[in-house]
Formats: sequence, structure tokens, C-alpha cells
Amino acid sequence: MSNDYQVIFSGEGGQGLVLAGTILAEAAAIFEGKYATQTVDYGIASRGGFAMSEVKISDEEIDCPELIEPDYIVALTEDAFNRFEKEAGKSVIIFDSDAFSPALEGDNIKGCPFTTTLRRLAEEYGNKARINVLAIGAVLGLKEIVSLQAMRKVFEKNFGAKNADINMKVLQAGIEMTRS
Amino acid sequence: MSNDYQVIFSGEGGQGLVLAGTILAEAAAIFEGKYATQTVDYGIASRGGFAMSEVKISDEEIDCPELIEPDYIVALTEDAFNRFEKEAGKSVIIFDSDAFSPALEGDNIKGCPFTTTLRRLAEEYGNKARINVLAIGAVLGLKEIVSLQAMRKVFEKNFGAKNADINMKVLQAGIEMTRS
Amino acid sequence: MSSELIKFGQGNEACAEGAFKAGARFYAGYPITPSSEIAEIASRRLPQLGGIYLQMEDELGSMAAIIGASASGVKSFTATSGPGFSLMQENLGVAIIGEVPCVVIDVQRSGPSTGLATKPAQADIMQARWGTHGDHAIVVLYPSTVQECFDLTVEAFNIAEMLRSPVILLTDEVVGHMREKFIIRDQVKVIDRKKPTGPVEKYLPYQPDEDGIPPMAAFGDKYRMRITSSTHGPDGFTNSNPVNARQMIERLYKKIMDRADEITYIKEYMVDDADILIVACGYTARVAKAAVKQLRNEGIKAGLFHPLTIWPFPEKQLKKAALDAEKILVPEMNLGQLVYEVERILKEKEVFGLHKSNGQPLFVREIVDKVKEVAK
Amino acid sequence: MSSELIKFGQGNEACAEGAFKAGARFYAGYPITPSSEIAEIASRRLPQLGGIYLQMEDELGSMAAIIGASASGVKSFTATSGPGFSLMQENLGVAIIGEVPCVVIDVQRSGPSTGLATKPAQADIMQARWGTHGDHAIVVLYPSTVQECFDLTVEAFNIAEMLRSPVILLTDEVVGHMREKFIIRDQVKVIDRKKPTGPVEKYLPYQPDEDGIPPMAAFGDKYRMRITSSTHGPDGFTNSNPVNARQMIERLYKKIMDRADEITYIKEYMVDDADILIVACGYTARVAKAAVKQLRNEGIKAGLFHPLTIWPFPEKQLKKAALDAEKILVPEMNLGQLVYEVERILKEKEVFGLHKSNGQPLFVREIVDKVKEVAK
Amino acid sequence: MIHLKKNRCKSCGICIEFCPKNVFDAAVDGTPIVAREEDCSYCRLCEKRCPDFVIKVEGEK
Amino acid sequence: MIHLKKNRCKSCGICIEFCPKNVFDAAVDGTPIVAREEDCSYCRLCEKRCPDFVIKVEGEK
Amino acid sequence: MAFQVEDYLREDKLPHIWCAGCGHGITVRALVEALAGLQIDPTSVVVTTGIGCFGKADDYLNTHCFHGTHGRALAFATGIKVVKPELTVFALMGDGDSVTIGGNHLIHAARRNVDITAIVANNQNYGMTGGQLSATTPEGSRTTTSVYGTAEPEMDLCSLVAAAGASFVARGTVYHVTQLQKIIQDAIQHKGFSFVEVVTMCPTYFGRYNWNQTLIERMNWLKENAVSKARYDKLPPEKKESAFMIGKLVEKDTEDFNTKYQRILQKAQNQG
Amino acid sequence: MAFQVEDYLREDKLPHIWCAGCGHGITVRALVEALAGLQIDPTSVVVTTGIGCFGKADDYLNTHCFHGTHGRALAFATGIKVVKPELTVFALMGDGDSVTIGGNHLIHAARRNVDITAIVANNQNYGMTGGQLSATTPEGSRTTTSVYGTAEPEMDLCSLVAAAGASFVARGTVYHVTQLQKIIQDAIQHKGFSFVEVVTMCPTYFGRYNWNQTLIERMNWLKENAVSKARYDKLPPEKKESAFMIGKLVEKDTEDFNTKYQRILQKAQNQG
Ligand SMILES: Cc1ncc(C[n+]2csc(CCOP(=O)(O)OP(=O)(O)O)c2C)c(N)n1
Ligand SMILES: Cc1ncc(C[n+]2csc(CCOP(=O)(O)OP(=O)(O)O)c2C)c(N)n1
Ligand code: SF4
Ligand code: SF4
Ligand code: SF4
Ligand code: SF4
Ligand code: SF4
Ligand code: SF4
Ligand SMILES: [Mg+2]
Ligand SMILES: [Mg+2]
Repeated sequence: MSNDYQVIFSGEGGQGLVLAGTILAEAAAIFEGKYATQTVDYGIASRGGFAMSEVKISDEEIDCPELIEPDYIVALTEDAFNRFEKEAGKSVIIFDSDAFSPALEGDNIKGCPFTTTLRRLAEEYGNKARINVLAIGAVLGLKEIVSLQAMRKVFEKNFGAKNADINMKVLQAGIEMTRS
Repeated sequence: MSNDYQVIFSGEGGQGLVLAGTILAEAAAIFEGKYATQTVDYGIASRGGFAMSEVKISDEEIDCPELIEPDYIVALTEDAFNRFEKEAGKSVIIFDSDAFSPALEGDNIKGCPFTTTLRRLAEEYGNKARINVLAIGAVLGLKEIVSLQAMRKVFEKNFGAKNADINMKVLQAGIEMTRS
Repeated sequence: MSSELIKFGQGNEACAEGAFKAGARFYAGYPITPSSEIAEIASRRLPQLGGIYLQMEDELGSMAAIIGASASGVKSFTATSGPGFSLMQENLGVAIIGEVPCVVIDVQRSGPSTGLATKPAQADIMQARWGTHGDHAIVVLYPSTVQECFDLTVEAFNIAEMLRSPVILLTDEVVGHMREKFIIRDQVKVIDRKKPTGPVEKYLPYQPDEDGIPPMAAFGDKYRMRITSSTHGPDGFTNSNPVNARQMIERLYKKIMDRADEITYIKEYMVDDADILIVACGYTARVAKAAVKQLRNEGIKAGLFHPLTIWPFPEKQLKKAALDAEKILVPEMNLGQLVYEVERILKEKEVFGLHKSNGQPLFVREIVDKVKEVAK
Repeated sequence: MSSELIKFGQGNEACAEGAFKAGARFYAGYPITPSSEIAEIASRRLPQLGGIYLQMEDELGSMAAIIGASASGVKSFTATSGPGFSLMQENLGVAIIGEVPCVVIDVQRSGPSTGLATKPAQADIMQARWGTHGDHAIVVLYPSTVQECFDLTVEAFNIAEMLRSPVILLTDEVVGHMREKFIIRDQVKVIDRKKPTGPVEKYLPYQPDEDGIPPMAAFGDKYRMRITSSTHGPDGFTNSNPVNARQMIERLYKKIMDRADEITYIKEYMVDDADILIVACGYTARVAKAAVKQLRNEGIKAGLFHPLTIWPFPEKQLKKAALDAEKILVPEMNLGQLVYEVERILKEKEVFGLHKSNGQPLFVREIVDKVKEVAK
Repeated sequence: MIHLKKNRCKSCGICIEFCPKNVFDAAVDGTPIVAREEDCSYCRLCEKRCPDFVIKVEGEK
Repeated sequence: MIHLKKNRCKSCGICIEFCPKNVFDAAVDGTPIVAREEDCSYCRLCEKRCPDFVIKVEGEK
Repeated sequence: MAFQVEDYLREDKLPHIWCAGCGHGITVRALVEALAGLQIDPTSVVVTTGIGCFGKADDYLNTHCFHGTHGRALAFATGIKVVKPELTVFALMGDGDSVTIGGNHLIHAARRNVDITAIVANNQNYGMTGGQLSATTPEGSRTTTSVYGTAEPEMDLCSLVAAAGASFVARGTVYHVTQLQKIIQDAIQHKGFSFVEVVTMCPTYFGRYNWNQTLIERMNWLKENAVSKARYDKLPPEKKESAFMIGKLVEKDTEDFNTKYQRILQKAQNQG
Repeated sequence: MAFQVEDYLREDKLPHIWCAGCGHGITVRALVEALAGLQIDPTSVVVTTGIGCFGKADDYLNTHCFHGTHGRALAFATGIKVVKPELTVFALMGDGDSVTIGGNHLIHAARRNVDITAIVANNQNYGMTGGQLSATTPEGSRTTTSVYGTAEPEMDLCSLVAAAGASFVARGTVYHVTQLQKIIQDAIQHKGFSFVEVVTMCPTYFGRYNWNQTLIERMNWLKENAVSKARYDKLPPEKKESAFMIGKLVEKDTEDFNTKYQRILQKAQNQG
């Protein structure tokens, strides 16, 4: 199974994690002709609490959407981080270093200033700057598992041409967080 | 299985056939210490249509209430008669000769003037004279499968001492219909 | 002085009397043929006993009301038939997960849907086991005589109280409406639910004792009681932790399945040397017994295994009874329900079904003939 | 020009699109997690297609409304989850005995009762078969991918129309909410119910043709249409004659059971030389497939039998697939349901269950481990 | 003309009692007898009040 | 005394807006700051209108 | 071609199963008279029924029929009418059917204003199952499940349905047959949900336990106690106890569901 | 010993799960204030709830609790109250819970007059499942299942329940908290079925699709549009459209079910 990618977006209800997973998977599935699955685990919808979204991207048909060894895990809350910290090593964990500072650290645990970056972007683009797009960017910054052209197309399809620009900028900001 | 009796009361909803069966079976079970079962088959209750009540009386515990070869079948309507006429021979069929005249006749098919007898009794006792008690009497007239003492007791229990007298009279009229 | 009472009455009446004797003091229901006599008797007798009869607006509400009353400490029951039983399925689940003892009587009639309201069937056997959504186990008792209606209703309450679980008493139109002599026994064993005893602050409504059953406070007790239909922790608050969920769901299942033997009632007739074993319940068991007698008279070694507890199905007991039989016949007033379970359990045997679904009970002759056919 | 559409979306969305493609133009339902997306899509898309979305006051009414609409000639469906599915059981019986085609989607969640509304389970498998009272047979399809959600929903309507019968499409929270690429196929085979053709006065709504299926007029046609929930004769009037009742009840049963092969869909993966055969459906079948791959990599000869039609259970097909396997494993997101059926069918095999009921799906590792344990 | 499909009649007595023109008499079995048809006003009330679809009144005054 | 269990506050702003005595200011995160407690009339409306059980007002005027 | 009363009846199914003096036959008569009065083609009529004695009405009607489950007639009817607005759709229900078990469908059908004509034969108890208590059994009455007299007040069907939003509400009796036919005609012609309560008689059960009068006396009782709104308002309080209003109680001109839904269809298709 | 507001709360369970600005917390607050106001022992209180966002209320109450199924809270409560008349029994329901799926229990509980206090948090949609249409969604509003605007008129809860026979009917809002507390206190003290509708806010769904105003503006909207009966009657027609009545709408002195049932018990036992 060459070119397989497995990504988790985790945090709490309301952060748009489902959308992050959907967008990323759709970009791969529809605009790059790959196979992709996206699944969710959530509690009482949209009322806080742990939530996550899992994405699997592959060149081949996907037997099972279950992630066996996720490549990247984005953890936007401390709770989410704690659930996944034991995966570090097998997976790269990206967390919001503005929101909490984990005991554990290391090569595979990457803190990124999600909150402050978002605040900065929000000043420029208002509430159209979303943390979930930033999170996708953070993953793409480590590895371009989906092309930027595909991302633009998926933004255009889902948010319209006008908003695609903004989203690409937010995405870019995310990419920069992890590339740097 | 010595001393087993099987009786069917059949006719239409509203004639009190269930009560006939119940009374007879209860007399045997409670006031003669025998075993007895009573079952029913009916359509939409109390709105006409074929109805019947089956009684089994035995000295021994009864495995199954199903009647295999009924000894006596009372048929108060033509419909009921037609359903059972093929049993004649194995069973004795008692029918209301005021209501219809069957094609078949013979030793085991006994016509009794239920309707006229009832009318006569009604003149004396009003609507307390019931066709179902008459029907029990008709059976007892052929064979005293339950003693008259037991019948009196069951009447007393179910209709009170006062009405027991009347019912015994109606019963007697029934007995006379078949004895004669 | 014994105040035992000998009565001549219907299966439905005996069920009602059994309930009263077991201590039931609340009935909520919605009339339906062929169960309505139970409601009618309850409406007359309960007030005499200081209890309450409530006719609810529908079966959904009836099931809910008996759960509410039982959670308040009063033994409660309802009675219905197929269509109403279907409507009770959702709230039956509340009694299961909420662990609220209660007894539901289903007097089976001929379906599907409205079908033939006054005609018998045994076609809710699988529904009784599987009718409500989600994972669960359930106890289902099925009497075949009027006396058993009385005895098993008492037992149904006892099991319900012992296990903190709803119990279904399944009967059928024939059993419900047939009349026989029965004894309103005086000296019946009556089990009451376990009450909490520890300090009030420490009480957790779903914290089981070693036996897997949590003591049950009633509304109004000094112990704060919580009943919930959600997957919950010992405190009765929603809890979606998978470890907790597994524990809860499995405990509910095991408290019943692990006690299967304790709550299993069976009757056997001439099974020891039977070549062909008939497995039948309810009214059909009585027809089968008569058939066995007749077959024996004719020299055919038939026997009868008659479960009174049909769920959990008495697997072990059946295996034992069937040990030496070559063939098995399962007559039912349906198109095949119990037969599947028997087939599953008696893998090595040849299992035959005799299915009748036309509004009539099975007849002795039909079973006799089928046994002869199968015996060949 | 093909107007096929490639979409990336949820199982629930694919179900809805499949329904529209099959010709469904009426949806009545009551929202419930995890099925609500189907209602939401129907409420948006049906009016675009000239169809009607109705949100009913409850699930009892929803089931009734789709039956009424279908009897009026408009293909209809609803979607729900466990609690609502329980509430639909009574009226499901009307569709069965009244022979009104319609499709009921049950997206299974973790129970019993309210349970965990957002978590998956496969614990309504037996309820789907036995949930409504009285004798009946039913067709239940169960997709495992988003594409199958589309395809099997189309198929569900086709079977419903072909058999004049309700069809249940069972899915689970994982399948319903997962997103994958799927094709809204353009060239799907769409079957429509048989219409009467003879003289108006002669039409009998329940007089079957040779195939056991009566042609179906719609309300408003010149043929007078009667739908009834009672046991009836060919004319649609209540009929309690035992011969008629048997014919009616058995025909309803046989029209489905005799066509089991025609409506059976299965998938097999590496069964030919499998020593251990896994039987799994829905999302679990996908986990099992991944497990088979991994086991094969490790040199263990596992195979997968994956029924898409789960009722009538593909008995013959399973027997064939299991011919050479020594052991059978049935993993399920429940405490054991399908495993009973498999045990019953594969009498000579050693059948093992792998049961998980905690709000989580089964994991690949769990199946792999269990196979290894069992294989020993 | 007042037609009676007597096989359907259940002898409830409504037609007899409530005919404004007292057209009917009661037979011994309680069924109606058209005794005074000439008095009939053709109001059809008997027809409409008969629970058993026994009566059909034809004609007008 | 006005006590705030701030960990419960969801920044809805109701207390700030509807205090008849304008006792609160809003912090940057939208939570209330008790700015002018001396103006408080102890009407407890803020307590009763807070959807999140954040506020407890003690005292009387 | 003019339709006769007989064209709406299945005369081959008569005599019907109802008891002597049961009011259900009178109500069915009024219905077919109304259909004939309006000359509605029987093949454009769908009658839905529930389960109960009155629920058997469809057996005697030569229209399209749907005999559903107890309490759900209106829900079936809703499915029918919304997809086939051109049909005349009825729901015939008993009191148990309509408001006891079926109350939820009743109030929401009234609110939703789907153009269905609901006719409830209120005989104050459950005839079919042997005379048990219903939600319309007058407080204190005796039934087979309330031998000590019921402790529950009865539901006023018309008030309930009006409060739920019904655009046409009327009450008639089986004594006042001419008015009843007229009411049903008006109900059919009213566009929107129409509700007709028919106060009727179950001599076999409710009568036996409660009337203390003969069937004929009961008819006279209906005659005397059923009064127009105008007369009712003028009655002295002591008379009001047993008296009740008949006639049209609500008649509002509000758009029915199907008409409104047309706009939704347009909106959706324009957007699409 | 005087009970404090905190004695009725499970503070350990806070913060609750409701969204920022959700009115459900305000309603629960009014309830516990009312209980404290009347000094009712929490162990003599049973709170039944249905399923929905408001159905989660029992999680925060330190009374006896019964968290049942969607729409059935009143049926559970009925079973509780009839066997334990000494307890104070509540049914807390959402609009979906109470009158959409649960309408049948609502009207019959009102009719039966069992001494239960029903509190309905009417947020005009189904919060819990993602903002779908409810029977109280105002006609024309947009929800996740009525993107083109709903074609169904909304149910007036108070009128319905009054018509069904409720002996106490009142309406409050989450803006008018002092009045709301008082209403709930009166409802508790009223012997018989008491019904309190609380007009509340679901900013997350109903608000997002329909308000065109902020949460604060919505509170002000409630302040302006909720008026006393006296004031309502005097409003000019154009103002009446969005305005609605608050306060006590019905208060009748009728015997509750349990009191009546006492007489049945006596009668039965004397006869026995
Ligand atoms: C779900 C369900 N519950 C109960 C019944 C039994 N049942 C049939 S008819 C009926 C009552 C009928 O009363 P009503 O609707 O007033 O009609 P009537 O017979 O008085 O005309 C009942 C309780 C049923 N068929 N289905
Ligand atoms: C039988 C059944 N149908 C549907 C559901 C799904 N469901 C849960 S809550 C709810 C609606 C809640 O709305 P409401 O009662 O108004 O409360 P809110 O969430 O708005 O406070 C629904 C439809 C369910 N749990 N059970
Ligand atoms: S039509 Fe009128 S007047 Fe003539 S018999 Fe009938 S009721 Fe009497
Ligand atoms: S009204 Fe009809 S049923 Fe009654 S007596 Fe007259 S004809 Fe016979
Ligand atoms: S108690 Fe009243 S005055 Fe004081 S802060 Fe609160 S709302 Fe303002
Ligand atoms: S009202 Fe409560 S939740 Fe809202 S801002 Fe004030 S303290 Fe915070
Ligand atoms: S039981 Fe009552 S309602 Fe039923 S047919 Fe007889 S009189 Fe009519
Ligand atoms: S979804 Fe609506 S009702 Fe539910 S908690 Fe959020 S704001 Fe409140
Ligand atoms: Mg009635
Ligand atoms: Mg709501």
C-alpha cells in the first residue's frame, strides 16, 4: 500500500474538525483521483466535548477506513492531546502550543501557535479564517499529501471562488507554521 | 380415561354460549371436584357471527382442552349446525328445531324446540330465562354429566340464590326437551 | 388457617390474580383483545387492594407509567397483545437499561398487524426476545395452563424484582381465554427488590453488588434515585467511555444469562426413552402432551420437552433431554420461530418443524400425524 | 451523454441519492441521530425533484405516512435509528400484510434504549427480522461502503416494488457518517410495481398472479383499491376462514423466501482456500477484509463471507463458501446476533463469535487477534 | 314507495318511533311495517336514521 | 458580594447587558468583570439570567 | 351520470356487523348521502379507517379504502393526501381511535391543515373491545374498566381540535341526520383540515352500563340536549350540564398544506 | 434547615453542556429558585425528562431523576405521581419532546389532571439533533429540514393544553426571570396538572437560521414582545403579530386525579 496517508484532526465539537477531514479527503478523492475515506467520532454534536475526524488517503481502494498507524495527528485541545500522546513516534503530533504545553516533547511532537496565528488572520479576514483550515495547512506543511491545486479546487467547490483565496491564505499560514 | 365428557355449545355471538360452557365446566370442576376445561372460539365479540364454547370434563387431570370426539354438540343456529353435522354419529347433535330444519336427520340428531320453549319460559320469568341454560339442560337431559345439585350450586354462586331457582327451572325445561 | 381459594376461571384472570398475590399494586394499560380481561380485572380488584388501575392513552404511555410507578417502589404490570406489544418495545428498553422491574403480559393473537384479533398464535416468540432495539437480554416465561398462569406470573414478578429487570409473560389466546380450576395459592414465595442500606451520600443507583445487581432505591427515599435510558456509569449519569459502556451493557446481559439455570422452568413428559422428542410451549405443549400419550398408546416412543422459561432458552436442559432422541419435532402456532433456536442448539439432531399459522391452534391429530411422518 | 455524478459524501447522503434515483418522491420521517442527514437531504432535494418531504409528529406517523403515500402510487421512504425503529414496528406490519412497498432505513446506533446516540452498533439485526409482532418475512439489506449505500438503496426500492413489500435498509453509524467517493449512477435499473390491467370490476387487490404477487392499483385509479391490516381474502376484506388465513400468511412469507436467491447479494474475499471463514456485514465487513489481508500476509488462510442481503439470510451461499473452512468467526458490533443464524446454518462447523458492544466499532487488530486465537 | 330490505333490519325501532308522519307500525319481531304510506311526506328521515340501510324511500310530495 | 465561577462562563454577555445598574464590564474574552460593585442593588437578576450558573450575589440593599 | 347513494355502498356486504341500534350505521349513511349530495366520483375518494367498531366502516364503502392500525388513520391519510391532492380523503375514527390512542396525529393533522375530512364517531367508549373507558367517557361513567365510575374528565374533542388549529370544526348527532349530512358536505368542501364529531350511541356497552334509558329514549335525549351555539349560550346553567353544542363551531379560511407546499416546490425548483 | 439554591443543583456536573447563550440554563435556574423559594425537600422531588437538549436538565439537578425516552416524560411522571402522591413531580420537556412526538401524553395528562408540573422549554426547534423543524417552529421559519421555510403553522402550546383541560396554564420567558420563578412556584403549588411554557432561545440553530439579531437583541425582543394578557388585548393588530401573552392564562380549581381516586379506593373497599 504505497502512498497511503492517515491523518487525525482532534479537538472539541465546534472547531470544524469534521470539515477539516472532509475537505482534505475530498481534495484527494475528487481532485486528485485518489481514494479517500473520512470518518468521525463525536459526542453530543456541536456542544463541546471531545471530537475527532479521521482521514485515510490512498492510491488503491480502501478496505477499511480505520486508521492503523496515523501519520499525522492534529490535537487542538489538551484533552485531545492526552488521548493521543502515546502515539507519538509512530505518528507526528501537531498541537496548539498557545492553548497548552504538554509534559512530553520531542521530534514527533510539534507545537504550533494555532491560536495566535488564527487571531492574526482573523484581524485580516474576519471570521472567515478558520482553525480547521489552519490545521490542514499544518499537516501539508510537513508533507504535501494533497496538492495545493487540489486544495484550491476543493475550497472553490465548497466555499465559492471568492472565499477560496482567503482559505488558501489561511492554509498557507498553516503550512508555514510547520514548515518553518 | 373413564368418565370423560366433551360438550360443544355453538351458535352465534350474544347467545351466552361462553357462559353455558363456563357454568357447566365450573359445576363439574368446583362443585364435583372433577377436572374441567372450557375454551372458546369467537369472531368479533358480541356482534353476531359464529361462536362456540367447548367443555371437557374428566376425573383425571386434562392434558389438553381440545375436544377429540365431542359427546354432545348443541347447535343453536343453522350455520353452527352445518359446521358440525358431519360429526353426527360420533357425537349427538342437539339443534333448535324452531330455528331451522336440517336436511340430515337421525338418531344422533335431536331437534328441540329451543325458541318456543324459551318464549314460554320468558313469559313466566322474563329475560332471566336464558337460552344458554336451556342448552345445558338439553345436554343433561341426555346424560347427567353433572349433578343437579352441582348445577344449583353453580347457579347460586354466579347468579345469587334468588336467581338460582329460576335457572333451575329453565334447566329443567331443557332437560325435559331431550328426555322426552 | 389457609386462605387458599379455588377458582374456576380464565388464564387471563389467573395472571391478574398472580400479579396481585406477588404484590403488584399498579396496572397501567390500554385494552386489546385477547388481553382485555386482565385490564378489566385489574380495574376492579386493584382499588379493593388499595392499588391503582390506570388506563393510559396508549401502549407507549402504559409501558412508561408502569416503569415510573415501579421506580417509585410499587410493583407494576401491564398486559397487551401483538399490536400493543410492538408499541411497547421502545419503552421496554428503558426498563432494561434503567433496570426497573416490571412485568409485561403479551397474550398472543394471530398477526401480522391487526390480523385476526380473536384468534390464537405463537408468533411473538422471537419479538419477545428481539423486539426492542439494541443489545439486551430478557426473561420470557410462557404458561400453558390456568394454574401456570397464576404461578408463573408470581414467578415473573419475583424474577423481575430479583434481577431488576422487566420480565415478559407470554401467553396465547387459547391459554388466556381457556377456563380451568386454579388455586390462588396462599403461601407463595414473594421476592422484593434489594434496597440500599449504606450511607445516603454514597449511594450509586447502578453500582452493582457482587451478584451484579444494584440495590434499588425508590423515588421519595432518602437515597437520591436516578433512572436513565442512556448508557451510564454507576452514578446514573451518561457515560460514553467505551470501557464503562462495555461493562454496563455486558452486566445487564450477564445478570440474566448467568442466572439462566436459576430462572429456568421446564416440564418433561416421557423424555427418558423417547426416540422422537417434541419441543413445545404454551398451549401447543398441551396438545403435544395429548399427542405423546396417543403415540405411546400406538407404540411410538415420543416424549415432550416443555420449556416454561423460553428466554433465555433452556439450552442445557434441552440438550440433556434430547440426548437419546434421534429426531426432534417443534410444533408451533407460527411459521417457525422456536424451531430456529432448537436447530441451533441440537446441531447433531434432525430437527423438524410443524408450523401452523391460520388463526387456529394445532390439533392433537396434526402432531400425531407429523410425528408418524417424521418417524419413518 | 452520461449525467453520472461523482460525489464525495456520507453514507447517509448516498442512501438519499439512491432513493431519489430509484424514483422515491416522498419522504416522511422524524429526525434522529445518526440518521438525520437523510431527512435533511430529503427536505432539500425532494422539492427540487417535485417530490414531498414531510416531517411527521413521530415515527409511528412517519411509517404510516409513507405507507399511505406509497399506496397512492408514489415511491416512499423513511429513515430512523433504534428508538424510532422500535416505534415503527407496529406500522411496519401494515406494510407487510397490506403489501405496500416502501423502504425503511435504520442507521444503527448503540443501545439499548437511548444508549449512546452518536456511537455505532449492529444491534438491530435481529430486530429488523423479528421486531414486529406476528408471522412475517422481511428483506433486509446492509451496505458497507458509501457506494453500496447508493446501490443498495436503489435495490431496496426495486425489491420493494417487485415484491409489494417493505424493505429495510440497515446501516450503522459508521457507514452512515463516513465519507467516501461515490457515483450517482445514471443507468440504474429501476423496477416499478406491477399495475392491474384487467377489467375494473374484476380487480381484487390481493389476488396474486402466478408469481405470488398481486398487481397493485393506486388510490385514485379507476380500480377500487383496498388496503387492510387485517387478515383478508383476495378482495381485501377481513376473512377469518382458516384455509384463507393460512394461504394469505404463507403467501406473504413465501413470496419473499422463495425468491431469496434472486434478492441475495453477497461479497466474498479469499474464501476459496480459507481455513477460517469470517462472516461479517456492514462496517464490520470492511474491518474484517482488512484483517483478512493482514492475516494472509502473516500466512494465515482467512477468508471473508460478506452478506449484503442479511434477511433472508443467504443460507445456501454461506454453506457453499464455508464448505472447506474448518472454523467460522462472526465478528459483530453487538453481543451476538448474526452468530446465532450462522451457528444454526453451519451445524458441522466450529462457530465463534467476536462481540463488541461498547459504542466503538471493531478494530482490525481485534479481529486479527481473535482469528489467531481461534485458529490455534 | 317505501322499500324495506327486511333481511338487514335489526329491529331497533328508530324508524317507527321517529317518523314524523307515523307511517310505520311495528311487527311482532320489532321490524317496521309500512302501515300508512299515504301519510308519508317523503322526508327520507327514516331512511337516513335507519342504522342498517334497510329503508329506501322513493318519490316526492 | 458578587461571586463569579468564571470557569463556567461562556461569555454570552447577558449579565453585562442586562444589569440594571451597569455593574459589569466585559473582559476581552467576553466574560464579566465586576467593575462597579458599589452600584449593585442586589436585585440578583444577573444571577437568575446567567444561563451558566456563574454568578452568585450575596447581600441586600 | 349522477351518482346514487348506492354507488358509494358495498351493499353486498350488508347486513353490517354492528349491533342493533348502533349509531355507526347512521353516520355512514350520512357520509354516503353527503358524497351523493356533492356528486363526488367514488373512485376519487379514499376512506381511511382505524381499528374499532367504527373502523369497520370501510367494509361497507365502495370507494378506495385503507384500513390501518388503531389510532393512525390520520397519519395514513396525510401520506395519501399530500401526494394526491386531487383525491377526497377521509379519516373515519372512533373516539378511542381518534383522540385516545391517536391524539397526537389528530392535533398535528389539525395544525398542519392538510385537506382531509376527519369524522369521529364518538360513542364514549371502546365498543370493539368490550366497552372500556375512553378519553371521551364522561367523568363518573361506568365502563368495563371503570366499574366504580371513572375518575378522569372527558376530552372535549371539538375544543381540542380547534385549539390545535383546525380550520373547520363541527359537531352533529345521529339524531340530527339532515344537519349531519350538511355538516359533512361542508366539511368536504372546506379546503383544509375539517373535523366532524358525531355524537353517537353504543347501546351494547356504554348504553347498557350508563343510560338508564332505552335506545329510543336516548335518541330523544340527543334531540333535546344537542343545541345550536346560539341556543346553548342562552341556556340556564343547570341545563348546560348535559347540553352540548352542535353545528359548525369553527370555519376559517386558511391556506391548506398542499397549497403552501406548491410554493415550496416552486422555490426549490427555481433555486435548483 | 433552609434549603439553598445549591441544594437542588449538582454543581459537580457544571459547566453544563449547553451552548453559550442557550436559554435552558436560565430555565433550570428558575426552577431551582422556585424550589428554594418554596423550601421543598429535594428528596421529595422527582424530575422526569425526555430526550433533547432540555432533556439533559436532570443531569444538573440534585433531586430524584428519571431520564426517559423522547416524548414520554409525562407518561413516566404519571406513573410516579399516581402511586406517590406525596412527591412533587416535574416533567421537563423540550417543544419536540412535549408536543411534537409527545403530544398525546401532553393532552391526556392535561385532561387527567394528575398533579404534575410540566415545564416546556420552547426553543422552536430540535436543538439536540441539529436544529430541525418542530411543531412549534413558526410558519415560514428556516430549519435544517425546512430550508425553503416551513409550510406548517406552529402549535400554540398553551391554547392546546388549556383546551385539553389543564387546570393551570402559564407562559413565561427566559428574559422575565422573576416572573418565571413566580409562575413555576404557583404551578408547583397548584393542585392538579400545571403547565408552564417557557419561551426560550436556541442561538446555535434556530437563532442562526432565523433571528437576524444577536443573542442580546433576542433577549430584548423577548422583553418587548412578551406582554401580559391585559396589555396584549390592547395592542393594535399589527403589533399582535409578533407579540405573545405571558403570565397565568388559566387557573381553575378542579380536583386532581389522586383526590378523586381516593374516593374510588373507598368505594371499592367498602364494596369488597
Ligand atoms: C395498538 C392497539 N391497541 C389496542 C387495540 C385494541 N382495540 C381495537 S379497537 C379499540 C377501541 C375502539 O374504540 P373506538 O375507537 O372508540 O371505536 P368503537 O369501537 O367505539 O367504535 C381497541 C382498544 C388495537 N387494535 N391496537
Ligand atoms: C423516538 C425518538 N425519536 C427521535 C429521537 C431523536 N431526538 C432526540 S432529541 C430530539 C429533539 C429534541 O428537541 P426538543 O424536544 O425541542 O428539545 P431541545 O433539544 O430543542 O431542547 C430528537 C428528535 C429520539 N431520541 N427518540
Ligand atoms: S320518508 Fe319521512 S314521512 Fe315517509 S316514512 Fe320515512 S320518515 Fe316517515
Ligand atoms: S330503523 Fe332500520 S333497523 Fe331499525 S327497525 Fe327500522 S328498518 Fe329496522
Ligand atoms: S444583582 Fe442586580 S444590580 Fe447587582 S450586579 Fe446583578 S443584576 Fe446588577
Ligand atoms: S451571563 Fe453568565 S455565562 Fe453569560 S457572560 Fe455572564 S457570567 Fe458568563
Ligand atoms: S359494540 Fe357498541 S359501537 Fe360496537 S357495534 Fe355494538 S353498539 Fe356499535
Ligand atoms: S443546540 Fe440550541 S438548545 Fe441545544 S444547547 Fe445549543 S443552544 Fe441550547
Ligand atoms: Mg368508541
Ligand atoms: Mg426544542
